[in-house]
Amino acid sequence: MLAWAMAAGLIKPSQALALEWNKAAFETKSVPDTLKALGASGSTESGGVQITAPDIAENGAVVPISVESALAKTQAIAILIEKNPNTLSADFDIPAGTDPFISTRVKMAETSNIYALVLADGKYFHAVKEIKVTIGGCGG
Amino acid sequence: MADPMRIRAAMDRGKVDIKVLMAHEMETGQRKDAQGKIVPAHFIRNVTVTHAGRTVLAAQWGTSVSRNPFLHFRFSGGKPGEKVSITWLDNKGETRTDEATISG
Amino acid sequence: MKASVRMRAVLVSTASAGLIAACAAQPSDDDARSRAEQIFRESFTHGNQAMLARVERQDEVQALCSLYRNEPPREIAAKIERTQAATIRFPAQGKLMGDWRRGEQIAQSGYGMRFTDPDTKRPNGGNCYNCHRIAPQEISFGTIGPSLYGFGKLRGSGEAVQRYVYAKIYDPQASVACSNMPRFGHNAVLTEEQISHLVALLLDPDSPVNR
Amino acid sequence: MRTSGMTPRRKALIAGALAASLSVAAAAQDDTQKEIERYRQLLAEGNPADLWEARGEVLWKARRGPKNASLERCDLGLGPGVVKGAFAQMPRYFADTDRVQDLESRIVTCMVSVQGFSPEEAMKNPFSAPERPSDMEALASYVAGASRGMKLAAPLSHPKEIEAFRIGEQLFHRRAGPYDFACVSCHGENGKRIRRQDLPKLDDPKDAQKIFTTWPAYRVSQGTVRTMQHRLYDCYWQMRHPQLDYVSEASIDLMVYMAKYANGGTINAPGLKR
Repeated sequence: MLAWAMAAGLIKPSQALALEWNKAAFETKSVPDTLKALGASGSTESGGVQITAPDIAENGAVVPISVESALAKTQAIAILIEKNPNTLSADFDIPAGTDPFISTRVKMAETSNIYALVLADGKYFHAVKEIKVTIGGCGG
Repeated sequence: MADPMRIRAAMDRGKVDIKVLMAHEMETGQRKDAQGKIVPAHFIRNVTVTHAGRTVLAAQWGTSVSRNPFLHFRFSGGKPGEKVSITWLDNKGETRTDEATISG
Repeated sequence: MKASVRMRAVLVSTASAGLIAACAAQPSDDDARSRAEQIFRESFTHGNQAMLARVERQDEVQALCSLYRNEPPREIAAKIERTQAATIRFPAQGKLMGDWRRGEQIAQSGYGMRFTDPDTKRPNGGNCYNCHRIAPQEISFGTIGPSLYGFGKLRGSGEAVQRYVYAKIYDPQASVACSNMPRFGHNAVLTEEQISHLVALLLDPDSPVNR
Repeated sequence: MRTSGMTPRRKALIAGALAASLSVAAAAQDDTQKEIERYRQLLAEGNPADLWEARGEVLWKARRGPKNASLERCDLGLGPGVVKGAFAQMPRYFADTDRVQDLESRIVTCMVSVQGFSPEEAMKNPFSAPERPSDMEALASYVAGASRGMKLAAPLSHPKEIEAFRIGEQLFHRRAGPYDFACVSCHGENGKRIRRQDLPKLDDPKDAQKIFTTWPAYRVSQGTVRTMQHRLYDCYWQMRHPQLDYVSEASIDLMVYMAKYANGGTINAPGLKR
């Protein structure tokens, strides 16, 4: 999460021109480890973060997820999937002028909690939602 | 070479509404092929969207973004007729850039 | 020329969906049926010989149910039920109720007998959830067959019920000719032991179906 | 148990006899269905099949094969070069091949006659695998998409079309294999499901018009577009039959059978499915 790293003073803005990929964060295997890798361990649950997703996914290969933040000065949004082999799925820098809203689709290995993590005005907030993944079609 | 993206850029209540589909396998590195061999991970790591020389969205992705990724977001400050440019870069260094014109 | 006119006439008369079943067994369909058999053979040419032979040659029950569109006349239905009932083999040890936990695994599994299923060591599944609601925890279930939730709670688990359930899974056409349900025992999809585990899934008081 | 045939009074009696726990379970069922519907609605805002359609258009117009020709001279039934609306009148009889053809078999014919491919080359890779994209999936998406919004009007007047329908009808009801399945085993009643998957009653215009008109479709479970040929191949796979030969006569006859009931439905292909 680029904006977060900058907020934490880890890299200078000039370095951010090159495309960064936070290998350490994407290799984490639990929610606490991901939060730690993103410098977001102190994140608090907030009603200002809203997840829009179905309670039940007909197929785990494509699960539609939208995250919207009502928090002022939202700088970044990340999506974490607790029970996936790697927890962190995606993170988005939200520059000023871009709505604090993102909609995408993720893979879920099994029924799991998903976390939407938001960096707003230098602080971390999150929301949680469980999504059930069903066995589809004729099954294996 | 990778197939072009499908980009829909349209004005919606004064903002630019972007929907994009990208043709990419998004291999997790955990799937086995018919011979039982692990298929190496192959996935988009970075997506950058620019408008008028300004980055309006920058994303980092892992392997769990769905195959043929879909992305939807909105930004302010664009007008019909202007261009939006989207670039993705994957873990093998392959990259693709496509442009779309903002429609009314 | 004459033939095509007749075909057209048949088509018009069957245009109403309700009439199709009624017309099914009429001799005018004989030519289409024998042509269809030929086309079928010409359209499945890949795969191993045993698999090809098995679908090319319908057994008597399959042929009759196809002919009558699953609604055989009373006397033919009775004959199917009689001959099928005679084929049911109950477990040699006499134990009709197995382990419901293994039954649940069999009910969930759709593995086996597809042309991509080469692993002969892995047991075939029963595909039960594809068509039936069974344990309430599984929300992904089909509705082609009736709900089996609470099956044992409503009927008990005595030997008569055990025999009924075992027979129903072994060969559903022993009680309902041309039932949609596969003849799992008769067609050697499931073993006698596997069927006994499914009996337990439906009847065992400890099974989630009855709790 | 045939609940569908019950009178309202019998239904009410049975409903009244149900334990409270069962009605709670029924309410949970409604919620499940509602959430599955929501899942499908959320997906509908972006169909990856658009990518196949775009690739198909490029392929259609590209000079390829031993004759270095594009498919733009292909006759899909409305004359050489006419793509728009052609899919809405398929399957149909073609005089040049003297047979009834579906979309894919006709594309194969054009790849052979117009572009000079051998039939084997033209039919080499109809069903993609990851890292092995299929041109046919793209071409079929493009041609089908060019009939979007039109009403399906597959002809059923040539003697060979009528014969195909009659054979398709027989095949639809033909039970075989270790599961005793025919097409009608899963597609003979309204309102049924396999797991959570709704099943169309394919000889009922109400269902057929909605479903037949949405293939080819992007299947989220497979991460690719699948064609109607693949749909039938996949059905027979589940039916424990051997591989249905690609563009075989049985596959086309079954499509003619289904198309009769689907006629009048609005084409919305390529679709988006589980």
